[in-house]
Formats: sequence, structure tokens, C-alpha cells
Amino acid sequence: MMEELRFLIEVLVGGLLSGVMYSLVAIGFVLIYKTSGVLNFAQGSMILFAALTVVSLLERGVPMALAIAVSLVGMIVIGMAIERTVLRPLVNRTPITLFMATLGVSYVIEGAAQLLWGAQVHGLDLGIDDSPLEIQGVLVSSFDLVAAAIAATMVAVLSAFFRLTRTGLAFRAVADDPFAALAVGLRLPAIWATVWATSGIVALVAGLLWGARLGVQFSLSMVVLKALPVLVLGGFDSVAGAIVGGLAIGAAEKLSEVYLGPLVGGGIESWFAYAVALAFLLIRPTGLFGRKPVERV
Amino acid sequence: MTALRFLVLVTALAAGLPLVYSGSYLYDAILTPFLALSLAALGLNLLTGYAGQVSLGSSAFMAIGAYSAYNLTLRIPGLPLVAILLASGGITAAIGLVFGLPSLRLRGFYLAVSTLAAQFFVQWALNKFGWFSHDSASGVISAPALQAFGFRFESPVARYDLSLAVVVLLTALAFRLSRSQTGLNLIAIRDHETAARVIGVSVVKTKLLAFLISSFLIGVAGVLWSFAYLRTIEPNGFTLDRSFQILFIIIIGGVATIRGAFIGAAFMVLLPLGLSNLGAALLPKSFDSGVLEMSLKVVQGSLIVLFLIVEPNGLAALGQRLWRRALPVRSGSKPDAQPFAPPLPETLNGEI
Amino acid sequence: MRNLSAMIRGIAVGASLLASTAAQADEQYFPLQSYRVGPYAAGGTGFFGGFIDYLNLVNIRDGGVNGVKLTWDECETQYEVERGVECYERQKGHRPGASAWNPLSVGIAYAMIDRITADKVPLITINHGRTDSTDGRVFPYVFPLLLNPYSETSGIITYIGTKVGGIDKLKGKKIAVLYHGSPYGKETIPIYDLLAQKFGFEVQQIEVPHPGNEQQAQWLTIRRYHPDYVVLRGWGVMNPVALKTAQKTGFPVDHIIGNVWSNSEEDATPAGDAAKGYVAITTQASGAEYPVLQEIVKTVYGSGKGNLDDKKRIGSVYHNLGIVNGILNVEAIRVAQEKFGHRTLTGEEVRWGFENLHLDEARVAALGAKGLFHSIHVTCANHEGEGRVTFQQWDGAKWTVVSDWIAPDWALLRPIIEKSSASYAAEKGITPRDCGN
Amino acid sequence: MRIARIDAPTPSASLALEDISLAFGGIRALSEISLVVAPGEIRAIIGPNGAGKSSLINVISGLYIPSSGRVTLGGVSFDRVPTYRLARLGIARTFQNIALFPRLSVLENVALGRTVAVASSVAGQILGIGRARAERRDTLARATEILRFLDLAAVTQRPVETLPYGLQKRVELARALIAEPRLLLLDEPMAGMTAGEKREMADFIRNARDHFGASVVLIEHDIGIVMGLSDRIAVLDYGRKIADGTPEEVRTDSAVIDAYLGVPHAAVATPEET
Repeated sequence: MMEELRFLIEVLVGGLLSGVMYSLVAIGFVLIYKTSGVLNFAQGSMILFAALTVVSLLERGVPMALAIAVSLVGMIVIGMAIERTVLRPLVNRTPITLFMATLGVSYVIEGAAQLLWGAQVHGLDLGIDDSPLEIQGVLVSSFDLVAAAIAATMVAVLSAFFRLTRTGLAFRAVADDPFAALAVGLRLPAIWATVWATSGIVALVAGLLWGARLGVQFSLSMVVLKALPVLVLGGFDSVAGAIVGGLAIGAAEKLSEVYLGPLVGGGIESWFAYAVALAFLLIRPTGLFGRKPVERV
Repeated sequence: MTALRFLVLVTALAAGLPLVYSGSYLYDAILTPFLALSLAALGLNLLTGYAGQVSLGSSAFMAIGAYSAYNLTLRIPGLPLVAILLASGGITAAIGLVFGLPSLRLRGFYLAVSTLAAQFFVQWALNKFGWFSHDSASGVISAPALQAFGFRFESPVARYDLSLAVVVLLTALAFRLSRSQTGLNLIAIRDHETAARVIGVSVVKTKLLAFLISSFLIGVAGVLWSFAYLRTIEPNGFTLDRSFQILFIIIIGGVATIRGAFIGAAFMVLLPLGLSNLGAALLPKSFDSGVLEMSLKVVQGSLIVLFLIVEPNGLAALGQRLWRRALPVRSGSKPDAQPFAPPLPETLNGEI
Repeated sequence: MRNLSAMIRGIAVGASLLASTAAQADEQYFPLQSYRVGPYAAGGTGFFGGFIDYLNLVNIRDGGVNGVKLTWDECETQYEVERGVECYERQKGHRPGASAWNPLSVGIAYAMIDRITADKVPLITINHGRTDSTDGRVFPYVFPLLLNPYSETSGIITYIGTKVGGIDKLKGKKIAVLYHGSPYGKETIPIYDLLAQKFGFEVQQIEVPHPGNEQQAQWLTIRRYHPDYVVLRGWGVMNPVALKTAQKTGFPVDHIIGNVWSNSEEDATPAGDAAKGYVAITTQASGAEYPVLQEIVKTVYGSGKGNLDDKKRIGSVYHNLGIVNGILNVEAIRVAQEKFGHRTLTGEEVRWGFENLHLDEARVAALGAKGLFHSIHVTCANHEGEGRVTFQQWDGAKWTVVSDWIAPDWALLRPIIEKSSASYAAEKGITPRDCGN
Repeated sequence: MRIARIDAPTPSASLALEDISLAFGGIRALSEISLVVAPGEIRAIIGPNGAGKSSLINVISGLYIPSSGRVTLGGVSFDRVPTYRLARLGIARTFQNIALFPRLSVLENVALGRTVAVASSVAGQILGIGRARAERRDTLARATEILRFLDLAAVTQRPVETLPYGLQKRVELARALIAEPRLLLLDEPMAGMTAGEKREMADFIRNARDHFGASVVLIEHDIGIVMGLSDRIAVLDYGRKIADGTPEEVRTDSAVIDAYLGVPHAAVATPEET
């Protein structure tokens, strides 16, 4: 009995910690969706590019701090470049067109990343210990704890940025009402550029943590598929939703795989998260924290 | 030139092609997959382009069509080809209907992402339950040749002809649908759901109908893809990437046009092939093929973005403009000035 | 001229008009459906790099096979089936025609079975492919050389048997199989069950959904099950994640046995320290110390014709697999030339060569590959050729062989294979050949 | 001062509202509105901006759900009006912000108004046989007639998004009329029009009533037009009905004068910004 309970807690904790990792990816989506209404599918390839840059520099003998700094600059440039060359010419186009454009961008980034750094598979060691930790007999991954802490720090920094700085306030104004923001003289393009640059930074953090978990390779970009149900559950335009949604999806996914999986033969994680999100949506069509569009007739 | 006449002309040319040229590369590597993808895109266009319901699950429905056809041929020996195609499309349509139910409640990206549930669930189920693949040890099925009236569609040209016949017939029907009252209803719920409801369009019925018809076409496209083109069925061939590819086809080709599906498919099939052949032809053999392919990927992505930027309404609109420019006299006879319209089918919208 | 013809093929007009222009000296052509881009590029560059390196070695060192030059061209598939098919259609127009197809992709291989059978060119699926294509009576043109998934399974269980102190000691042991959620991953489920029954061990088979970048749930299940060994039937990113998650959940890595698609440097490196001690099956040892590799380094890389960009990858698992694949293809041609003459052979003639490919240990040694792989003996009925397997352990930087060459239990597996091939034959209306035994 | 209920719902009425109240998250938009529209009557609803006129129309068409009260349409009484049954009940409406289908042609938009009368199967429509064929011909004939009636014959093939505002408003009216409604709800059909266009539109509305025999509920700001066009006028202010009667009665009602001339409200004749 105790044994079962402990196992349940282990699964739950593991799920919540995985969920934090999903949130990390989801936040990158939310930032951009909130301000420019774009579901940026290139987020995955940005994650790949960021991690690949860091790891390739490390392998060429560049110190970690410098490698991260270079990648950081690179990601900011890429984020702003996408905004400038792709999204701005497409302003006022349908959301689906914007989405497809970011898919096109992801081809470009994936191709460029491999052209630049090769198609090899790399290990990425961030120097975070990954031996299992036993707390009250419950096994917890120390790496996941550290990763969660880093993710939490990033969210805190982002929140502080958006609450305390002028640009941040402008961001929130734009997210609330682009037309009003435009009317009071906020420069939309400058804010968009900032947001895209920020999403580049988020991609770097996600790339490093996920890269350390998976190794740095092409399939790193596929982590976005883990973030999509999180977005649906939490609402595309809510940072808080991305966090709560991530935790909920992570936990639900692991619990279902362990307890429900054996009943149907296992391997249900790939779609179960979507099913959970979908079931939830039928109750609340715009997610946990998503805003309901107002229709005027 | 009226739409139907244009369709007949193109069909005649396409059907006559094998008389002139019979190299298998053209049919097996270009035209047959082009036809299958066009049909899938046509199906998605009815759903996404006309009815405005974004789906990212197209390739799952192709898979359902393919597996249905496999199991039908396997389990009901002697079932005629037409019945196989109809039943495969029908099964896909029925499942599409179920996965269309969320559309009654969700919209936009919420709906789009929810269709991913279909994508992953179908892939999982087909892989999980051995029955679907006749308990084949490796799960990858070798598709038997399709037969009709004692004829086996085995040679590249025969498989092309079969695809052509199916695609032309279904395109003609889809064209008629798009011009009918029901076709207008699809556009009505896309453009203004509230207004549509007020004027008496049944939103529930119309949305589900869109899923039904769209899934039918995509299911048949899946049969062509697996039986006429690849001749193998493997669940890994129906991934999210394929769904994206089909979505690309309609966005680049032209949303809510019949011809957009074909133009877009031509673009998406020929672009990578053309680039790859061009690269192979122009660059020295010693050139690193990995570098080449990655560069091509960059070029392909850039071209997609470029087309999205320069042509909001897709290549179909671009083609139409060029056509008008080439035939300035005809464009003057647009029926703007005509006080009364001729019978509805031709005038509701003059072009395909 | 070839550039021009390729371009015209690109626009798909009049391809056949020009395809027959190149009828010069004797050459033996290999179409390579390679993949150097996409998720599996690491495997593709290694394998096709090794294959090309060996073909180059034969050309440079020996001037070809009995004077017949080996030629090839590459067509990128990105591991996607329809691109593989397009490449097939593109490359089959080459004159002289293809000697053999070597896609190193199960999906592409499947899509080609009907096509190559109609075109009468052999299809080589070394270490992978349909298990039942081992039955050459039903699949005359398909050759899953060295190893098929069933033999692999048997080999792994035999190895675990030696680790626990004899195959009879397996009784009462617990083995967990962690498999990739795909047809490939599922293929061996019945074989593990069969072997569990036969040897009296307990087996739990756990699926990891594609791509496998999250395995917390699976490894916690394993932790609760508490197996003696875990077999990793992985693919791509699933492998390093499995090793990392095993470490996270406290499972000893040296009790994880990887299968043939979990056995490369690319599978272990990304896991970092978590992979130290990991064991995996292989049909060919890694390392560059074998004479044939030394010759490749000296002759091919020495003259700047080496195919790998990164010379550190010479002797890696995929590179060596490519070299072994090269040896088998070239030797098949050599065998066929003895029968049909020292000239350009047709696909059908090369097929005969494969079907009579018999490299015993002495011949393997003569080829400079002693220790690289064991031996092969292909017959009309057995297209796998009784390849032996060995096991290698990862030390954090490279693989070291830690076992003898092990022979899988072919006799046990053959009836299952024949049942499957018979069902295929019935489905496709094929009458099995009579192999005269 | 609150006007007493001056008319009671009768079975023959095209529309009857009984004590309709509506609130948006605590804010009252409509308070106990009662209103009866007799067959063949042109009934205007006027009032300052934010008085609740459009909300009332939206309640009638089921887009808003009232917190209390009942709506009787075509003899059937509802707590909440099912929008999808609206057309079948013989009710058609136009929208304050034009709700046409922008990329379809004028003819197609108008043909869509006939949806409710289509009974043929989808297969029949695709194949163009039997009933579907007859329906199609019928739709075309009716559309042609209505487009001619509304002076739109010259633009039948134009996508509506390319038409000027005034014409779009007219197309919306045509789309409503082709359904042959017994009750026509017009939400600011003349907003943003020039004086000439307004007169034209008023004529169309009057003709539509005479020609097709529909009752009309009309929201309009231009008092001059309303006075000339309507049989009876209801006046809303702050979500309450403050007056109801013939144009003459309303013109002299003190509450109405207070509401329109009082400080909080905008001038009457200013066209509402939409």
C-alpha cells in the first residue's frame, strides 16, 4: 500500500517536472502569440539552432559562458530578423498564412543550422548532476529540479521585465489592444522586435535544458509537439496558462501512461495529452486563461 | 473559357500524355503522387479553404483511407475497385465526422491543434492494433495491385491512368459542390458564422458535412497514394509533416479555389524535385550532397515564405492575373455589365 | 552530357531519349539512395560514407573488380519513403543499370520490393528489412544480409544468458524490453514472448511513443518491475533519452542491452556519462584497426577521396557497417563475374552473385576484415546468410567488443519466418521458388 | 415617466416582447421591455447611443439571451430564441455592421438568403438533378427579381467587398428579402448614407413592405426619416422603453424630448459611429 502510494507520488512528481520543461517551450509560443497573433512554429527550430550553436562552439574549445553569449546574440538577431523579413511584410494577413510562413522559416533555420554546424549528434553537458535523489523514499531527478528552478527564474525575470520596464508595459498594452496601443503612440514594430528577440532568448534557455536531456540533434525541434497541448489547455495568450497547463499536461501524461497505458497496450503519451487538452476545451473553448474573442454584430 | 470546358481540356491532355511519352519516371515519381496530393489538398481545401475549419490531421485521414482499402481487399476478396474506393472514402468520412465534432465548439488554432489529436491517435491506433496490418510482422504492408474488370493496375502508366480517372471524377463533383447552395453555405459559415446562422444555414450540419466530404476525398487520396503510387502502406508515411505539406499546398495554391489544390500540389511536388535535379545537374559530382540538400531546404523554405508574402491569394490568383493580362479582350466581357445572369452554375463564379 | 540529361530529367521531358547515351567502358553502377539531411542524417552519412569509401578503395587499389570500374551516384531521400521512390525512378534510368539497391531504410525498402522484383535487380537490406524476406523462395530479389530482427532478438537473449551464467540460468529472470512505438519497434514482440516461454524468463515489453523524447513514465514502470536486464529496441533520439532516464531512475546502465539500431556512437554520445557501460549488439565491430580500414585510410583518405568530413568518424559503427556492406556487394559481383564473365553485369546476374555469396572466416581475413565481421553464407533459401553477432560496450568515448561471435538460434526462428513468408506469398499470389533442398 | 403597456401580445402579432431584460455581467442593457409588432407594420425603435436598440434586435434574433422575459415569434413563444430556427420562423434581419460574405458575389450573397427554402439533398445539388435543379432555377429567378427591385442588377457579379457601403447595405436588404420573411429586422439600414441614399433606402423599405407584405422593425437615428417611414415608434433610453406610439405621439412626448435634449446624450441626428 505504502509502496503503491510512493510510486504514485514518484510518477506525479516526475510528471510535474516534465511539465515544467513543456512550459518552457510553450512560453516562447505565448510571448509571440500574445503580441502578434502568430503561432510561431519556428520556435522548435530556433531551439535546435540555439542548442546546436552552443554545443558546436563548446566542441571547438570555446568556453561555456562565451558560447552561450554568442548563441544569445545569434538568437536575438534571428528573432528580430524573422520579425523584420517575414512577419512584418505579412502583417494583416490571416493567422493561418502567418502560421505557414513560420513553418517555411523553420525549414530555413533547420537547413541553415545543419549547414553551419553539420548534421551530427552531440551530447551537451551543462555540468548539472543527474544522479537520482531520494526524498522520503521518493525518487526525484536532481537535473529536473535544477531545470525547473532555471525555468522558474526565467519566468520571474520575464515577469519582472514586463511589469517593471517601459518596454514591458508597452508589450502588455499591445497584447491588450494593438489599436489602442498604436493610438497612444507606441511603436508596434519596436515592440514586436523586442518580443521576437525575447522569444529567441527563451528558445536558447529551452534549447540548453532540452539539449542536455535529449542530446543536441535534429529531433530537438520536435519538442514543440509537447508544447502544443499545453498551449491549448492553458490558452495561447496566457503565460500563466502555459505554466499551469504544462504542469497539468505533464502530470496527466505520465499518470495515464503508467496507469492507463497498460490497459490499451501503452505508448498512449503521444496523443493522450491532446485528448486531455481537447476534453478540457470542450468545456472551455479558449483554454484555462485564454481570452474569449468578443463578436460584435 | 468556362470552368468545365477547361477541366475537360486538361483532362484530355493528361489522358493523352501516355500515348506520346511513356517513361516511368514522369508517371511514377511526378504525376501519380501529384494527383494523389492534389486530391488530398482538394479535400482539405473544401474544409479549410471553403468552410474555414483548419485541420492539421489530413495525413491521418489519408492513412485511414489506405488502411481501409488494404483491409477491404484483403478481407472481402473480389470486391470491385469502385466499391473499395467508395468504402474506403466512406470509412474515412465517418471517422472524419467524429473528429469534426470539436469544430462545433472550437475555432481557429484551438481547432487546428485539436485535429492533431486525430493525427496522433490514428497513427497510434494503426500501429498498436495488428489487425489493421493483418498482423504483418513488420507492420509495413505491401499494397496489392488494384484490379478492375480483370485488369491489374500494375504498370506506372496504368496506375497513373487510374489515379487520373479517380481524381478527375472527384474534382468534377467537388467543383459542382462548390457551386451549389451547399457550397455557398460552406463559405457562409467561414466568412460570418452568425450571419449564416441567422439566414438559416445549419452550422452544425454544414460543418460536419464539410468534415465528411473533405475526409472522403482525403481518404480516397490516401488509397491512391498507397496503392497507385508507393505500393506500400506504412504508418510512418502519414506523419504530421504530410499534413503540413497538404496545408502548404492549399495556402500556396490558393485557398477556396479548386484549381489552387492542383497548382499548389504542382508547386510542392515539383519544387523539391526540380531543385534536387537542378542541383545534381549543375554542381560537380564531388560536391557534398549533404551541403547541397541543406541548401535546398533553405531555398525551399525561403521560396515558400516569399510566395506567401508576394501573393496573398496564392498561385491561383497569380495565374489568373497572368491569364487576364494575356487575354485582354476576354477580360472585358466579364459579366459586370450584364443585367441578368445566365443560369446559375456558370455565373455564380465563372472560374475554377 | 550527364549534367544535361539530369537537368532534362529534372523537368521530366524526354528523359529516355538521353538516358542511353553513356555506353562506354565496363562499369558496375550503384545507385545510392542516401540520406545526409534530416533526423537520421548521422546514420546516413556514416553508412553511405563507408560504402563509398570501400567502392573507392576497390577502384583505386585494384582498378575495380577484375577491371570493371565501380560507379555510383547519390540521391537524397531524407529517409522519406516517397523521396526514396522518386530516387528509385530517377536512378533506375541510368545506363548501365543498377547492380543492387542499398537504401538502409525499412520504409523505402518496402516501397521498392514490387518495383525491384519487376525490374529484376537485387535489394540489399543489411541488418534490417523484412524478417520474412530471409526466405529467398518467396523473395528472390531481397537480401536482408547478416541479420534480421528475429535473429537479433535471439542473439540478445543468448548473450544475456551468457551474462547470467548460462542460458539455463535465464529461468526466473526478468527482462524488460523498451521498444520504439513503430512497426519496427513492435516487430520482435512475439519473438521475445516465444523465447521467454522457451527459456522460462519473464518479459515485460513497454512501448515508448515516437520520437521518444520523454520516458519518465516508462522508466518508472521499469523501476517498479525491477528487471534483471533491459533490452533497448530504440531509434534515434529515443536511445540517449533512455540512457539518461535510466540514470535518473537509478537503473544500472551496464544491464541495458541495445539492439542494432541503438548501437552507434550517435546513440550513446548524447547521453554523456549516463551511457558509460552501456552494451549493444552489432554485426560488425567498430574501430579502425582492421587492415581494410587501414587501407581505406591510407589509399582513399590519403588521396583526398575520403567521404567522411570528420575523420574521427572513420571506424565508427555506421561507417564500418557501410564498409561491410561494400565488401558484401563487391564480393557478390566478384562471385557473379566468375560465372558470367568479367564485364558489366545485369541486376539479375548480380542477384545470382548474392545468392551464392559465401565468405568464410578465411576469405573474410583475406579481405582484411578479420574481426570486423564474422562470415556470411547466403543460399537460395536463406537470404540472411547466417551472420554472427557480437556485443560491444561503450566506455564514454568508443565501443569495445566484450563478447565472442554469437550464432543466433536460426533453427528455432525459421518456421516462424516461413509462416510469415507463406502468408505474404498467398496475399500477393506468389508461388515460392523451388530451391532444390 | 414610464409608459404603460399600450398593447398586449395578440396571436396575430408578428412579434411580441414581454418584459425583456438583459444584463452583461451586472450591467443592465435592457429593462423589462415589452413591444408588439402588428402584421404589415413598420415599427421603428429609436433612442440615443447605448440605449439598447441593437441589443433588443439581438435578443429577438437569439444572439443575446435575455435574463428574463419572453419573445413570441410567428405564434411561438421562447425564453431564448433559437437562432438557427429564425429563418424558418419567417424572420430575416440585417446587421448594424454589415454581415455579408465579402468574397462572394452579390448574386451569391442574395442566393444564400434562400438557404432556408432549400430542401434538396447535397448529392442532388452536386449532380444538378430533379428538385435541386428546380430550386436553383427558382432561386435565380427570385434573386434576379429582387436585385432588379433594389436596383442592384448592374452589380450582380461583383464580389460584395468591392461595392460601396450604401450598395452593401442594399445587398443585405436583398438577402433578407429573398427569404420572403414575415418579419424583417433592420438594424440601422441607413447608417452612414447620404441624404439621397437614405431617401432611396426608405423607399425600398416601404416598397418591400407593400410588395412582400412583411412587418418591419427598424432601428434608425435619423428622426426625420423615421417619422416619415414608420407606422409606430418605440423610444428606448438607458435600456428602458420611455415612449411608444405613432410618430405624432412620440414627437410630443415629454420624456422623449427630455431624453433627446438632456445633457447625457448625444444629439439625435448625428449618425452613430459604427
